[in-house]
Amino acid sequence: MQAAAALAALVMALLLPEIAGQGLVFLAGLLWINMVFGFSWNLMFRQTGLVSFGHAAFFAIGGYGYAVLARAWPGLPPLLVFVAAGALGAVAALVVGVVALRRSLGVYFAIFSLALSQIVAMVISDLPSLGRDDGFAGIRRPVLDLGVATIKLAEGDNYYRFLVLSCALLTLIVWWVTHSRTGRRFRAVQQDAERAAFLGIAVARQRLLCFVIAAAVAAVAGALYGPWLQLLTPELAQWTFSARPILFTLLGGAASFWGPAVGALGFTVLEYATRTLHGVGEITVGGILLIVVLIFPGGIIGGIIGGVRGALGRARPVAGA
Amino acid sequence: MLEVGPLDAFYGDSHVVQSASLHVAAGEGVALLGRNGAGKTTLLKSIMNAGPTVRGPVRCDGAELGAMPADRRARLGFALVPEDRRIYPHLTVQENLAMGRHGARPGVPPRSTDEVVEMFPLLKQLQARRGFELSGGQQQMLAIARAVVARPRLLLLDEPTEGLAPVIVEQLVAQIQAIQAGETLALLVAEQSIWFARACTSRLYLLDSGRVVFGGTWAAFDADPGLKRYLAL
Amino acid sequence: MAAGIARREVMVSAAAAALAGVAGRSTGARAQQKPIRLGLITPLSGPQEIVGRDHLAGATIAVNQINQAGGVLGRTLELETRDDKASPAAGVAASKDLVSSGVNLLFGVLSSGVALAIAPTLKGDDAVLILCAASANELTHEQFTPNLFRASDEAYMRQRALAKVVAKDYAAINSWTAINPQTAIGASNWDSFVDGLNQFYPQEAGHNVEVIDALTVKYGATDYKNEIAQLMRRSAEGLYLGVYGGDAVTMLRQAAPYGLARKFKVLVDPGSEYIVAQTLGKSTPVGLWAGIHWYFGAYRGNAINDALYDAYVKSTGNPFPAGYVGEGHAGVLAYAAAIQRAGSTETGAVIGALEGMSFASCKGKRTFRKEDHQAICDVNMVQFAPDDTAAGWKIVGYRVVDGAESIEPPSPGKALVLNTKRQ
Amino acid sequence: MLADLAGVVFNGLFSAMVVFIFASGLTLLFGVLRILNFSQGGFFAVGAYLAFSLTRLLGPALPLWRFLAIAVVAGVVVGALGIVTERLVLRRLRQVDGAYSLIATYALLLLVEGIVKLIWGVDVRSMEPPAELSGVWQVGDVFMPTYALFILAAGLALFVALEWLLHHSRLGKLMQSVATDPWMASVLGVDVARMQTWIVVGGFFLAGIAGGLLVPNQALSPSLAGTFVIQAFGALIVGGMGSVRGTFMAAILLCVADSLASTYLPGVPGVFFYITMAALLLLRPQGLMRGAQL
Repeated sequence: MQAAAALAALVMALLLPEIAGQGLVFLAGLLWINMVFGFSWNLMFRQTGLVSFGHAAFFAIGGYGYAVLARAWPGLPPLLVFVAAGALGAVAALVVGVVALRRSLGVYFAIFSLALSQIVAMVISDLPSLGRDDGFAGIRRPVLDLGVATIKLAEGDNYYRFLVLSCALLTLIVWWVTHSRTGRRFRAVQQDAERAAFLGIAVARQRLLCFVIAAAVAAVAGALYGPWLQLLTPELAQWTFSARPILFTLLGGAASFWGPAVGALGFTVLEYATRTLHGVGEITVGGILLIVVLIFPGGIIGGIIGGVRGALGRARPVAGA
Repeated sequence: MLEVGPLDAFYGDSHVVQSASLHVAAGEGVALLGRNGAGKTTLLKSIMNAGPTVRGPVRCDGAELGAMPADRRARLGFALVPEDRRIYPHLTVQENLAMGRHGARPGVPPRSTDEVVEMFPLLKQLQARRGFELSGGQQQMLAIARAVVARPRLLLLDEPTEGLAPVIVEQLVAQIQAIQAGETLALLVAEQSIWFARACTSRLYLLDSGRVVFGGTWAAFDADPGLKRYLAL
Repeated sequence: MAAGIARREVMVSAAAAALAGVAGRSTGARAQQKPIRLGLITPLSGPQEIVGRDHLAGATIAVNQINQAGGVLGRTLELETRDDKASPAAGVAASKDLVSSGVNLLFGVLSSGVALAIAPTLKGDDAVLILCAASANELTHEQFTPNLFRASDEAYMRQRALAKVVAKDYAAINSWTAINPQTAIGASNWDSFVDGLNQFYPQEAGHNVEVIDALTVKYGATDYKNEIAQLMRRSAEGLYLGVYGGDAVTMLRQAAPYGLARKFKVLVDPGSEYIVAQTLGKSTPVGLWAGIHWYFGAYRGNAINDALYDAYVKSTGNPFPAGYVGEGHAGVLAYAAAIQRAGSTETGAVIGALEGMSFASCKGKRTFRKEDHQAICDVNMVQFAPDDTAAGWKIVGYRVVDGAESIEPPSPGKALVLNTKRQ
Repeated sequence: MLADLAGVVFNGLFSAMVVFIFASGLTLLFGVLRILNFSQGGFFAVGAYLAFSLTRLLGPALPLWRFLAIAVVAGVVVGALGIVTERLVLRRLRQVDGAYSLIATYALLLLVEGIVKLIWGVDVRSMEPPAELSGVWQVGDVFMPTYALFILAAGLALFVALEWLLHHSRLGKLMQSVATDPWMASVLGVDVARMQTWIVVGGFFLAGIAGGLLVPNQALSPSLAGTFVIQAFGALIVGGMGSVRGTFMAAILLCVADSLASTYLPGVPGVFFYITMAALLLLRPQGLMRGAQL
């Protein structure tokens, strides 16, 4: 059923430009990227219990990595550049993970990662070659050479469709990692690290692997973001941006794989609905978020499941009462 | 003095205690026996309303306590000594004892530290030690001492002998009997050690898989050898 | 100054005529046609909201004035506003949202980052954007796009104009230094100012000027004491206060016990407008100069200026409209003039009309260069001093520099080349 | 270069005290309730704006005693807001995962920021320090503004007071007990919920008073709410699980390192705070005061 729903969502996403205006299509593109970003964060959180406040750093590394590579070697096949951006994120995560993950966990790792991402943001805003805080401008949408055909992604809604398919692929990868044997090992680590170690799972190595995969996915999401907005800014590495996948995940429900998607959708709808409420934007967004978190501590999905269960429970005659 | 049930207790989705009923008269000693995981600890915590989700009545002197929180039950005269003792590691023995004063009933002055140390002489030398510097036996002693500071009317002891040397267990029996002799203190002891339970109490309940399967005197218990199976591993 | 006033007096453009009611048609004709919708994109939440509100106030006044005078091509104007949150992604979302709801004429935008993000989307979306504050040079250089115009000051033009004024008024000064934010615009502003110092000191004062390395601080920093202590030890006589708005306030507040303002002969703030004086009140440094998009006091007697000023004061009670009010106003006037000239609201026609067009605004004539779409306009500066009134500050002087004297030659598609590099 | 070393260290210490004063309430909340309270910055801003408005209301003169009294009033008002926040928000977060409380307090930060803007508007404001604190002491080459000396003294006083309260008073022992084992405290008859409410009130009181004391230090604008939060989080975590002593030491280490680096090492200003933070967390992964109490 999940597969059918996901497929239906994919088809709808691909058909969106036929029925919606440019504004909605652009927002939808951001939404798909946000969803993938959220999935990658929740992969760490849900599978190994790792809380990162600096996930945006990998998003930014992927984004800037893609932009720099594409500018320096315009001849490289674009798909390779996207993969390279992901690899860049993975390598960065590997370095950070090897140094830090073994030693620091929980809130300490969260704040450590936050410090790292602030450093990345500050370095980007200091490098003239990366456009500093004005942003890395002029990122082109590439031409895909598929052998049989070439597709100019700059034309029409081509890049949007490419974006949808890429995000679907990334989602599939995260799904596969989550539900594979590796994913189950991650899960064992999250539930009881000592027991997992006793069962012969190399806890630190599992955490590191999960961290690296999550970073790589976030980096590819960042790489896709660059040509979509055609601009990258250092805010992409800042803590406020790191807060987004956390927000999506918890808003949607961390216990479910689809939580980040539901949360990102909810957040986008909220932002879109309040876009002309000038001056009270913070109050409405903050207030609604707060209410959702307080009423549904399991996120939107948790709330729906709870609601359905509650309705079923009430409908069932209480035995022996 | 205490009337419980029929009471159900849950941890999340798991139904740990199932329509259990028991009562303890003022000054009476009652044992709660059962295998590991039979629901003894959950039942004690339910009486205190400290943890599990509870459905069903807990009455004190006939008054239904409802949703009354643990701290108010403590000030009603209930004192729970948990299985893991929960001594504050950073506080000294003296300070740990002082924490016990918070449970004093209105109008009933709590015992002074000297008074308590008199009852548990073992603690005398240890007063300035911190919680984390105590041995298991010392911690158990302190946990019980801390519980009686407020002059409770009902002492709920959860596995007090677990991990203690036999000599210490004997001391413990003597001390508990001494306290009970001094004033009206009802006792509900959850135990696996039949010997200890028998020494402190006059009646027992047997718990199995969350249900009360037997309630009666020790004589009745001894008369039915079939009951032993609820205790065997 | 006299020449400037004369120039403004002889100039009549379509928008000025519209304001005076000349170009309007009867209300009957207007009612039959749909209004022309203009899309204002500006920060309306977050720390930059204050500027967004000024943009909105100015634009609203302009729309009301033009509608009262009969509209444009017999149609009324209508404002559609979107919050760009000073974030590039939100800015593009806002612009696309406007375009897909049928609004192709966009204006506003404070942050250069937002402008750089929207710029490449304009052509594909068949929309025009008139920038009313974003000042980064690259918008009319390497990131030039035919669908983008800038009605307001460009960084280079503004900073060099400031340098020209100080070279003339503070000819005795031999050395300058600066405290700048660690931002792209902070660095480029200072580079442009230095470019101006190196050109105008020899021209106006007859001597070269020494430039001592600028200090850089984090944007939004809360403590400037180390930098203040370093500045106190410098031999420079002129201080360029590149830190902006609230940061400048924090820095000057912390600098007061050190006597920083007394140490330097002149302080130049490139763009905080009234913020520093309004906030510091009696603690305003004597003789502080600030760059401003539009200073109403410099254009008394100009009908557009006076009408805007009166309308603003009437609706807000604030006697000091920020320069951004004037820029929001000018954005609407530019479109009104271009639509009038083109006889159409189609993107291509409006672009054609805007290119090379002069229009009258609250700060006199502005002319969009055909080549790079940058408006040549006046650069305004005001000078403050503390005062005994309740406000605690007053304006003690102002300067108007013709932008043509400080702007670079157009080079769309190519990066701006500085005459001299900072050493 | 070395001549101004003393000045640079002095300025670093000043920043450290600013961060500590801001973080003290945060430490209390984190130490006892395990809530990393994002909204602290919002309530700090409320305190600062309140102090600003009260000062305006009471006329042009601002003697030192009035400045201090206003800061206390701001603290009391924000403390009262703490009761409301505790009832409506924080109490409901006890049962849920820590990450949720982070999001809830982040939402609260947005909400408070929006409300501050509705009440006080978006204009930048600023306030002078009281006359007694607007001078400067010069010792050799080192300039020491009296206001900075005052903040240094205030930070130190706050530290000593909190240390005494937490480690030497009966209330402190009780707070520590509630912090380490709230369950056992309630079984022993301590009204933990009320205790926790009072701790929230205390934490908010400190946020309000920090706002009142630090108004003259920087401009007031809607972005004030987010200004110190990240630095304070850094000091809090580098210090170790909500230990006041740890936060105090961490604030000093981080700020003095940043002050030294921003003067002597050319580079990105402000980045050294985070570099030091990351390095300290690698050296002491559980914080400076590992396992310490409050």
